[in-house]
Amino acid sequence: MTETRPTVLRARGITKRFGDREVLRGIDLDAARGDVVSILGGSGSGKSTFLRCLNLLELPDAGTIEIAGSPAPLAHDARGRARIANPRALNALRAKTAMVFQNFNLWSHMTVIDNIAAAPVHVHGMARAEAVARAHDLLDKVGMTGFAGHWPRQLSGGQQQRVAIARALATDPDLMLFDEPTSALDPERVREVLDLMRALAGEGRTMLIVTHEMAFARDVSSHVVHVRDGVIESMGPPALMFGPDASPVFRGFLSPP
Amino acid sequence: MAFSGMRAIARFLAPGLLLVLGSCQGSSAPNAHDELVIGTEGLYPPWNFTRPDGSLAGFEPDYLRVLCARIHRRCRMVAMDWDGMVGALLTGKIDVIADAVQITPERSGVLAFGRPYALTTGVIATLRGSPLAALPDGGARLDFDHRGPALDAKIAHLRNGLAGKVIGVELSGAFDTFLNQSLGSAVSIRYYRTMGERDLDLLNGRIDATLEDESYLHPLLATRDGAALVLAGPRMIGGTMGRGEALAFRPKDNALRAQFNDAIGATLADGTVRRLGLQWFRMDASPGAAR
Amino acid sequence: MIGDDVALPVLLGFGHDGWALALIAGAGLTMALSLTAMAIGTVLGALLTVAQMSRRGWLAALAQGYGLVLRGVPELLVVLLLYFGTPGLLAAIAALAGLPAPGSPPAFLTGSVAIGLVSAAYQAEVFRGGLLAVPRGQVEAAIAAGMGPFTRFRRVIAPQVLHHVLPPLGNIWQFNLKDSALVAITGLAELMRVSLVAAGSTRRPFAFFAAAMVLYLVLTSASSAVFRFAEARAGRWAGGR
Amino acid sequence: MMGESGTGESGFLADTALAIVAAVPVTLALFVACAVGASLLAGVLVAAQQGRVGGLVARAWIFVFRGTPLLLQIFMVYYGLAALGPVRHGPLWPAFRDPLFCAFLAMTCCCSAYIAEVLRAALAAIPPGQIEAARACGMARWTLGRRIVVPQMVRLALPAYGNELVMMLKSTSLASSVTVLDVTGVAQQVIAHSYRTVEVFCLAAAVYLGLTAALTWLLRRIERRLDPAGGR
Repeated sequence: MTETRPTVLRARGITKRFGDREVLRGIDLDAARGDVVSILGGSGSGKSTFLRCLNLLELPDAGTIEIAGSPAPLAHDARGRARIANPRALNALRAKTAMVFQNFNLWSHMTVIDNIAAAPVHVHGMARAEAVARAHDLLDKVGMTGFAGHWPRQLSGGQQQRVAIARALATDPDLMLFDEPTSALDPERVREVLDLMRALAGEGRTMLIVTHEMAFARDVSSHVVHVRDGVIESMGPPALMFGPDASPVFRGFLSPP
Repeated sequence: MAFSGMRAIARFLAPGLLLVLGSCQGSSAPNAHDELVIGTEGLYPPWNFTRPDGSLAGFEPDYLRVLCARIHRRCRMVAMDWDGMVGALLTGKIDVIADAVQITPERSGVLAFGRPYALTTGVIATLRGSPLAALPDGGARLDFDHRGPALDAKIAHLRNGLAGKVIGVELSGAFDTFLNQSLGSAVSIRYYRTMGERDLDLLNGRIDATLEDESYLHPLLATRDGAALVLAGPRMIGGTMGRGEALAFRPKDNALRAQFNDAIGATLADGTVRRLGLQWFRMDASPGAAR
Repeated sequence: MIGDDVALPVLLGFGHDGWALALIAGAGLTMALSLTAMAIGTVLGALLTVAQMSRRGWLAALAQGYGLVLRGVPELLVVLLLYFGTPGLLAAIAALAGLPAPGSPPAFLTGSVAIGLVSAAYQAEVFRGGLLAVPRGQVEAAIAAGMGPFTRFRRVIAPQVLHHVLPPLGNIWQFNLKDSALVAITGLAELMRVSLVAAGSTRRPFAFFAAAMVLYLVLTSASSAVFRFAEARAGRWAGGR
Repeated sequence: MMGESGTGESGFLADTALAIVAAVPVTLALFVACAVGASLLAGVLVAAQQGRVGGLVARAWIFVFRGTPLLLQIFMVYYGLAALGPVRHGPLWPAFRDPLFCAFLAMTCCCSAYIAEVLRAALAAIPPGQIEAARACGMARWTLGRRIVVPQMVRLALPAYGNELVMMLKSTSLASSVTVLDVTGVAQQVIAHSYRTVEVFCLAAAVYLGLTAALTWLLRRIERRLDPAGGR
C-alpha cells in the first residue's frame, strides 16, 4: 500500500472466540485513504466477523484497532473478557466509520429522508434543515430522487440498499464497511447496487467490502484479501490475486474442483 | 442493546418513583395538632348518610361537629364500609369511629368505647304479608343483660318463629353476633356490606327478615318503599346486641377518649343530644330518656 | 328522609335531589384513578421488563415471580390486601427506620397503586414482547451509526416498541378502567361506589346501575377511540392496519 | 362463628385455612358452570355474527359486556333486575332469588363476550386455502365445519381461551359482593369477626394462586397434546 496516502485503518492481531470456537486467529490489515479492499472467503471463514470487529459491533478478544488516528477503546477484565474502556471514545470511533448491511437494516419507522438525516442530526448535532438538504443531495447521488417521503417497506431491496448507502454516506465517514451488500438482493437488483459502489470507489472513498462478487472484486478493488479459517491466507492487488501467480489455495476457492 | 436503553430509562425514573413513595409516607400522620379523621358509613340513615352531592349528613355528622368544636379539634369525616372500619381504626387509617356503633362485649375486647350518646333497641322487620309478621311477644322489651327463665322462654319463641328463615344482617354488625350465638343453628344468615343492599333484598323477598336498630327502621318504614314492611317480635337490647351507641377509639388513645367523654357529658346535660335526636330520629334517643 | 317519593327523572337529574352530578364526578374520579394506575403500571412494568431481561439470575427470577403472583391472584384481593395491609406495612418500615408510624395513605393512592401493581405485571409482558419485536439488525445499524444507548432508545427502539405495544396496552387500559370499580370497596366515591350508594339509598338499583353502565361505556369507547387514533399515528410506517 | 374458637396464633390460622378451603368447592363450581355456560354462549354469538341481524345483536352484546366492569354487571343482575316487576313476579324468580345463580348469570354473559372475541379471531386466522381445499374435494358444509374448521379453531384459540379461563377463575371472587360465600366471601366473613386482615387475605390469595397455577398447568398440557408439531 502506498505510503504517501494517510492510513485510515490499522488492525493488528484481531482475535475472536465464540465459546470454544476460535473464529478469528490474529488478523492484521491496513488500509490507506482511497483503498478499496475486497475481503473474500468461504462461509464461516470469519470475514464478516472481522468486519464487525472493526467498528466493535463484536468485541475482539485480542488485538488493536486504529481508525483515522483514533484507537479503539478496548480493555480486558480480570478474566480476560473484552470490554469497552470508554463509551465516548467508542462513539467517536463509530462516527468515523459507516456500515452497510446485508439486510439493509433501514429503520422501518422513519421515512427515507429521516433515515439518512438521523445520524447527522442525532449523533453529530447537525441542524435538521442542513441535514435534510444534504440528505436530498445524497438521494440524488444514489439515484433515488423523489423517494424522500417513502417508508422503507414501500421500496424494493435494491432501492433499500441504495438508501442504506446514502445513510452511510451522510456522516461523511473515513471508512465504509460493506457486509455482503448484495447477498440479499434479487439477481436483477444486484447490478444497481454494484454500480453505485463502483461510483463511490471512483470518488476515492475508502471501502472495506465483504463480498461474493468476484468480478466486482477483480475490477474495482485496489486490494483483494482471502480469509480462511480465521486468518488471512493471501492478499494482494487483484491483478496478482486473479493472475497466474496467485496462491493455489485461493485459486481452489475461486474454482472448486 | 434494547436492554441497555431500557436500563438508562429505568435509572432516570427510579429516583422519581422513590420520591413519590416517600412523600406519601409522610402524609396524614395523626398527632395532637392535626385534624382528626372520623370514619362513618354514610349509608346508615338517619345516623349518617351521603347526600347526592357527596356530603355526609345525619345525626352523627351534626353531633360530631358539636363535639369537635367543644374539644377544639379540626375533624374530617370519611365514608367507608363498616366491615373495614375497625381494621381502618386499628391500622391508623382513621382516629375515631362514629357509626352508631353498639357497645358490645365482643367489640370491647378490640375497641375502646366512649360514653354512650344514644340508647336504642334492635327489632325485626319483615314484609307485610309474611308469616313472620305475627311473631309472638310483639313490642315486648327483651333485656339480654338480665338473663333468666323468662328471657330464655322468649328467645325460644323467637327461635321457633324464625326457624328455617333467611335473615339478612350487616356483616359484623351488632346483630350478627346475636343471630350467630342465639339462633345460628335455626336460621340461615346472609351478610351484606351495606344497609342499602340488605334493604333491597328484604323488599325483594330474597330474605325473610332483618334484625335492625329501631332508629334505622322507623324512618325507613315511613318511606313509600318501606311501607311494605312491618316490625315484628320483641325489642331487644343488651348482651351481644349492645347497650347504647358510642364512639369507638383505639385502646391506647386514652387522652382523646377522655376529652370526648367530657364533651359528650356536657352535650347530654345541655340537651344538645336530645334536640338532635328529635330532629333526626323523631324521638329522644339519649341514654337517659325514659322509654 | 332521602330518596323517598322522588320521581326517577328527578333522581337522575341535576337538581338538589338528583345524582347526575355525583355520577359524573364519580366517572371523573374513575378516569383519574385508572390513569394513575396505568402510569404506575407503566413505570413499574418497565422496571420489571429490565429486571426480567437482566443477566442477574435472581433479579430475573424475582420479576418472573412477581408476574406469576400478581396475574394469579384476583384483583379484588389485591385491592383488599393493599387497603388493609399498607398501614401496617408502612408502620413496620417506619419502625425499622426509627420513625413514628406514618398512618395510612389516602384511598385514592391505595386504590391506584393496587390496580397499578396488577397492571404492571401485564404491562411487563407487553413491553418484553415489544422489545423482542424490534429487528436486531436495525439496532445494530443504530450502533454502527454511532448512536449512544439513550439516542438509540429514543430514536430507534422506543418508536418501534410503541407501535408494537399500543394495541395490547389499549387492552390493559380497558382492564384498568374496569378494575378501578373494585376500589369502590374502599369507600372512594368513584363511579361504581356512587352508583351503589345512590341505588341503596334511593332503592332504585336498576336505574342507577344502568346509568353507571352507560357512563362506563362512554369511558371505554372514548378511550378505545383515542387508542385507535394513537395506533394509526404510531404505525403509519407499518402500512395498513 | 370464627374468631374466638382457635387457640392462639396457629389455631386461628388453621381454623381460617380450614374455613377457606371448605369454600373452594363453591368457587370451583361457579367457575366450571361459568366456563361451560360462557363457552356455549360464545359459540352462539360467533354463529350469530355470520348473519346480519344476529351480527348486530352479537356486536351490541359484546360491546356492553366488554365495556363495563363485571362487578357492576353482577350488581345489575342481582339488585337491578330484581327491582323489575316482570322479573320479580315472573316464573324465573326462584332462580333470580339465588345470589349464586345471579353471579353465574352475570359472569356467563360477561365472559361469553370475551370468549366470542377469541373465537372470532381464531376463525379469521384459519387459512382460507384450507377451506377452499376442503370444498374442492367436495366436502359437505357440515363435514367441513366439523372436520376442518372446528379442530383448527380449537387449536388456534386455545392459548387466548386459556387466558380467559384464568381471568374467569379470578373473577369468581366478585361473587362475594352479592352475599355468595366463596373463598373471598368466607375470607371477608372471617375478617369481619376477627379483625385480622392481612393474614386472612394472604391465605385466600394463596388458595387462588394454587387454583390458577393448577388451571394453567392443565391448559398447558392440553395445548401440548393438541399441537400437531409437538407431541412432546
